[in-house]
Amino acid sequence: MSFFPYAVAAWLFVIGLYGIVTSRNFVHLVICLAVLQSSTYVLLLSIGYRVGGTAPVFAGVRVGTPAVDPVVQALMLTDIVVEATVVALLLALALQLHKRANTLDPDKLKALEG
Amino acid sequence: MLFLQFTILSFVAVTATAVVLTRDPAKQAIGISFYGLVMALMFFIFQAPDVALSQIVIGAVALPLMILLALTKIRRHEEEQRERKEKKAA
Amino acid sequence: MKRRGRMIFFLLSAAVFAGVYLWGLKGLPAVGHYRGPYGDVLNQVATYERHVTDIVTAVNFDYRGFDTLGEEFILFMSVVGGTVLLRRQREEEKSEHKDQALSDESPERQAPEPSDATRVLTLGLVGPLVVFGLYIVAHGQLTPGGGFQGGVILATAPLLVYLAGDLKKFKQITSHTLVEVAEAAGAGAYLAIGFAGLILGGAYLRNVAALGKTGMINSGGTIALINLATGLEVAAGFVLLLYAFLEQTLEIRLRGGK
Amino acid sequence: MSTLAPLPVVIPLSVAAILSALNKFVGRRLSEALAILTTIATGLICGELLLQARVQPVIHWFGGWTPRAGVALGISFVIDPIGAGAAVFTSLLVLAALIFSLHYFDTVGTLFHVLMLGFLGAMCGFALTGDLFNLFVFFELMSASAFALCGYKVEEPESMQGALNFGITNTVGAFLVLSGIGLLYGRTGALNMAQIGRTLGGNLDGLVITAFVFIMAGFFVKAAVFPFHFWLADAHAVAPTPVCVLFSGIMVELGIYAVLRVYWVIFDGPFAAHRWDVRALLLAVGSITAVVGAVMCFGQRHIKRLLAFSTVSHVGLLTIGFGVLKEDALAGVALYVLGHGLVKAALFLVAGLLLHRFSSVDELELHGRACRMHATGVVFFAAALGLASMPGFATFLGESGIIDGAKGIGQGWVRAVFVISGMLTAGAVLRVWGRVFRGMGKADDAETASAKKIDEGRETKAASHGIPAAMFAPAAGLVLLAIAIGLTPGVKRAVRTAAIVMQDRTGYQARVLEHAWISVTPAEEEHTPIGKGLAWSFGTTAAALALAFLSLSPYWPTKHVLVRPVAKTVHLLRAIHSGHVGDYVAFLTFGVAAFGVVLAVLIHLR
Repeated sequence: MSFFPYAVAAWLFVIGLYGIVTSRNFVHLVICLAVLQSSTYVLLLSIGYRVGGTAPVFAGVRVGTPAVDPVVQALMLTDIVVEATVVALLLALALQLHKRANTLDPDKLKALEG
Repeated sequence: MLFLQFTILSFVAVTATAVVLTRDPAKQAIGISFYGLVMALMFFIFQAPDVALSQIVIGAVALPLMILLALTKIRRHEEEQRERKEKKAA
Repeated sequence: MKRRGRMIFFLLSAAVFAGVYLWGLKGLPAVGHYRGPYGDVLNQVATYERHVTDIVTAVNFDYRGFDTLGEEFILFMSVVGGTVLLRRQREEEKSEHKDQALSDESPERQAPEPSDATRVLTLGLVGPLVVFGLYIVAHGQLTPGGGFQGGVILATAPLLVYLAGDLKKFKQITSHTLVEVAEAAGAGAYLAIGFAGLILGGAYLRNVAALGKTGMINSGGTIALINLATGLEVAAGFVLLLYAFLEQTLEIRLRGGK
Repeated sequence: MSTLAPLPVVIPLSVAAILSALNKFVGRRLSEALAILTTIATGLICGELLLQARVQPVIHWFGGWTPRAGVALGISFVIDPIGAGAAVFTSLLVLAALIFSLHYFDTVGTLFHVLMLGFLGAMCGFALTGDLFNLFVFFELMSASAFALCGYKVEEPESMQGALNFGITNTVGAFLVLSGIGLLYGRTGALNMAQIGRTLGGNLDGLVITAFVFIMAGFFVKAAVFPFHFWLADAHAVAPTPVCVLFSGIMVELGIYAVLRVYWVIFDGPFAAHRWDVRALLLAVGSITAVVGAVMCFGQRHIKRLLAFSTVSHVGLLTIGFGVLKEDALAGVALYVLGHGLVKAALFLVAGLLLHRFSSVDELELHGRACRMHATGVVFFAAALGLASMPGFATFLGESGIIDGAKGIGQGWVRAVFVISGMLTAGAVLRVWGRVFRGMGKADDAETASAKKIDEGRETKAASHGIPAAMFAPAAGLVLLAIAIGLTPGVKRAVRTAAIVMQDRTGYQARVLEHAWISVTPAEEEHTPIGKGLAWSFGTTAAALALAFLSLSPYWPTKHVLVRPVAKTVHLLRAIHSGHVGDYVAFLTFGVAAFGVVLAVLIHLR
């Protein structure tokens, strides 16, 4: 258990990359990017975790009770917003691409070769 | 507790893999919504309620919604193109 | 590269990549043994110094408030970016002029008529949703939640109105100009609170408001204020973002006809 | 604590928020005026910060959370002369881009200015911050604005594809950086760069190597270093010209800046005993990047794409400068960024002028059509000479700094890379000059007629006949500035001082974590004779000119036996620049893996 979460983080990164590289559809690709990003959530979460720690909310819990790290959680909140916004922007681009090129398959787009 | 953590993490890994291997974006949108919920559950189990709440509203609702809206648009555009072609052929 | 070649090239690289990553991860302390010091120090001092009980909110809006300011503007810029990218093009506008008869109220532009039961149910959900969103925003410094989470919840309320098939109402609620102003006002308020700290306290984002009693809704000084500003910005931002995508589907329905 | 420090970020963002709120009520002219005034104000504030930082780096703790017992609770801006200089330079280029866009596309609305101001604020924050996660936040803010700016011309499918390739590769890069930050945080429990550096001390293990590789690779994606550079040409080919100016002039260079900052504050401690391994990796990667970029550059006919590949090549030179890991070379990098940014921005602006006037940026299609644009031709020619690091330009000072540094560690061979890069990139630009502004060479030969035509969407309403002063003046001004900096005595010494400050790890830590006042000692006067360097640089320029003329002449060998292997290599090289995002990400994965393996093997061998 002491290493398993880290391994999951690495797996998510690699599987996300795999999805991106093999994708035949930009919408699919953007979703894979979101999966890749979730690797960073798992990484940060497991770094800040403490066995037996409470959540860093001291409402009804005395200050000084062992708690997990609040900093990584704040970082993850930022990370989640980044995810949402990046996905939104890339989806907007994919939408427009489909409108003009009538395809979302990277294999069928040849305009930027060489 | 340990067992719970182990289970949820395995579940995250499996769901993620399934989402990536689903090649149809429309099915994937449902998949990513489910994945968002699983992630949120993981955050709860790992004592991160703030993040879990964010993950539910973003990962399980807002994101899949945007994807579905984009897909609707793309499908309509495809239909329109097909109609246009058929019209030309006829 | 051909698909096959790319796949082989990638799989080989990815295997090595995974090896490198795991090698790095091996150097981390075992999971469950966070060593600090950053988070531990904050867990100790934040409640006394800022009169808040949710330390994550304190980190987000105060100790590392500048990160969150940047994050707000990431959202802000993507909303602007989304609007720019999904803006209507000249030729699209032209074809729209041709179909002038299809104005906003025409059936072509409306979502499929939902049944009365769906209508009542969804519209009935709007009220509780808004209250819930506001609650989450307002209690950010006390319990899990805050401007960000509550803001997104609030942003989904207008969508329910849309799902209920009330497009006219939906358009009224999401009056574009108004929401845009609200979004900018939220972001601007965050910046303004920062400026207040700079002018009165000598450091950007320094707390200059009364801290209040720990556990009360008005505690936390600037944290509570920033929380509200964030709630406004996020709610308006997500409405605009979802609206931009929604409009795309409306527009095609308008042009596509049947 | 300086109260000025946050302003370069928050002022542009504030005006962006105001402009966006008033989007519907503000006319184009008013929003332009506001944007330009804001940029000038930001530049002046950064200038004042630069003056202050020359005495002592300026530190600002947000929220007033100063560190306690060496533990940083908040986020700090740590503004040293190089960071402040980068911010000043950013403002300058944004200003040039905004002035140029006064007459640019008719679709420019308030939102364009909102995005530009957001981009400006993000780049300033990126240059000034002293916190690792904050660096990531500004990296993302920069990206969010940049993606939208890159895809601004939504009418064209290539535009969308280019912006998507840019967005996807850069986002993967960002998560690499974030994973690296996570590794460091798990080890040190800190996000403040000074504190991380101090806690790591001199311990080197798998975690530190991986973190370094991830963070470096992530920023190298932004910096477009081989094999992470593929997105750059696509993005530049499709982005509106004023945006290209910022991408090539400063955004890409900020990627290098970030690696430099992170290396000198955090990783120099652990790698101190293994500097040679880091050097080997960086010098190799830099050389490959420089040569690949230069070769690809010479083979282009789309002028914006050509300039983009030239940027790749010059980024390779900057990577070499970084890889020398010496203060002369670091000063050289700073000067080279300045000089290159100025002339490259000017070149892009002239390309934009051509697009405005003739609705094309195809070298062959424009053959001889700009013969009457004398002044513009002169600017283009001069900028091309600057690209070859001709003495008199700021690029020359940068080049000589980097090469002096390399010689200092016994790696004088890097001169050859500089010659190749300068010859090919400047040669390509001069060839364009000869063909477009002088009407040299044949208009369209059989070979090119069959080649695909380039469709570049118009960015302006109608091809007008005059050249608006607002479009010409920025280009001319930037080139003149590049010459002025190159000829000012004492510039090199001042930048050397700044470089020494940047490399001073313990000084940085003491200043940030203990408020220590450590005065900056100016670098000593240099006495290296530059005669030989002068000869080499003039030689490169002459070679570039010769190459350009030769390629325009009928004697240009295209089918000779000796040329065939070269042509084959070039063909292969072009084939990997496929425009396919899957390829790009596969190469990215390969790059990270290769960096990791190479560093690990080198370190373990010693």
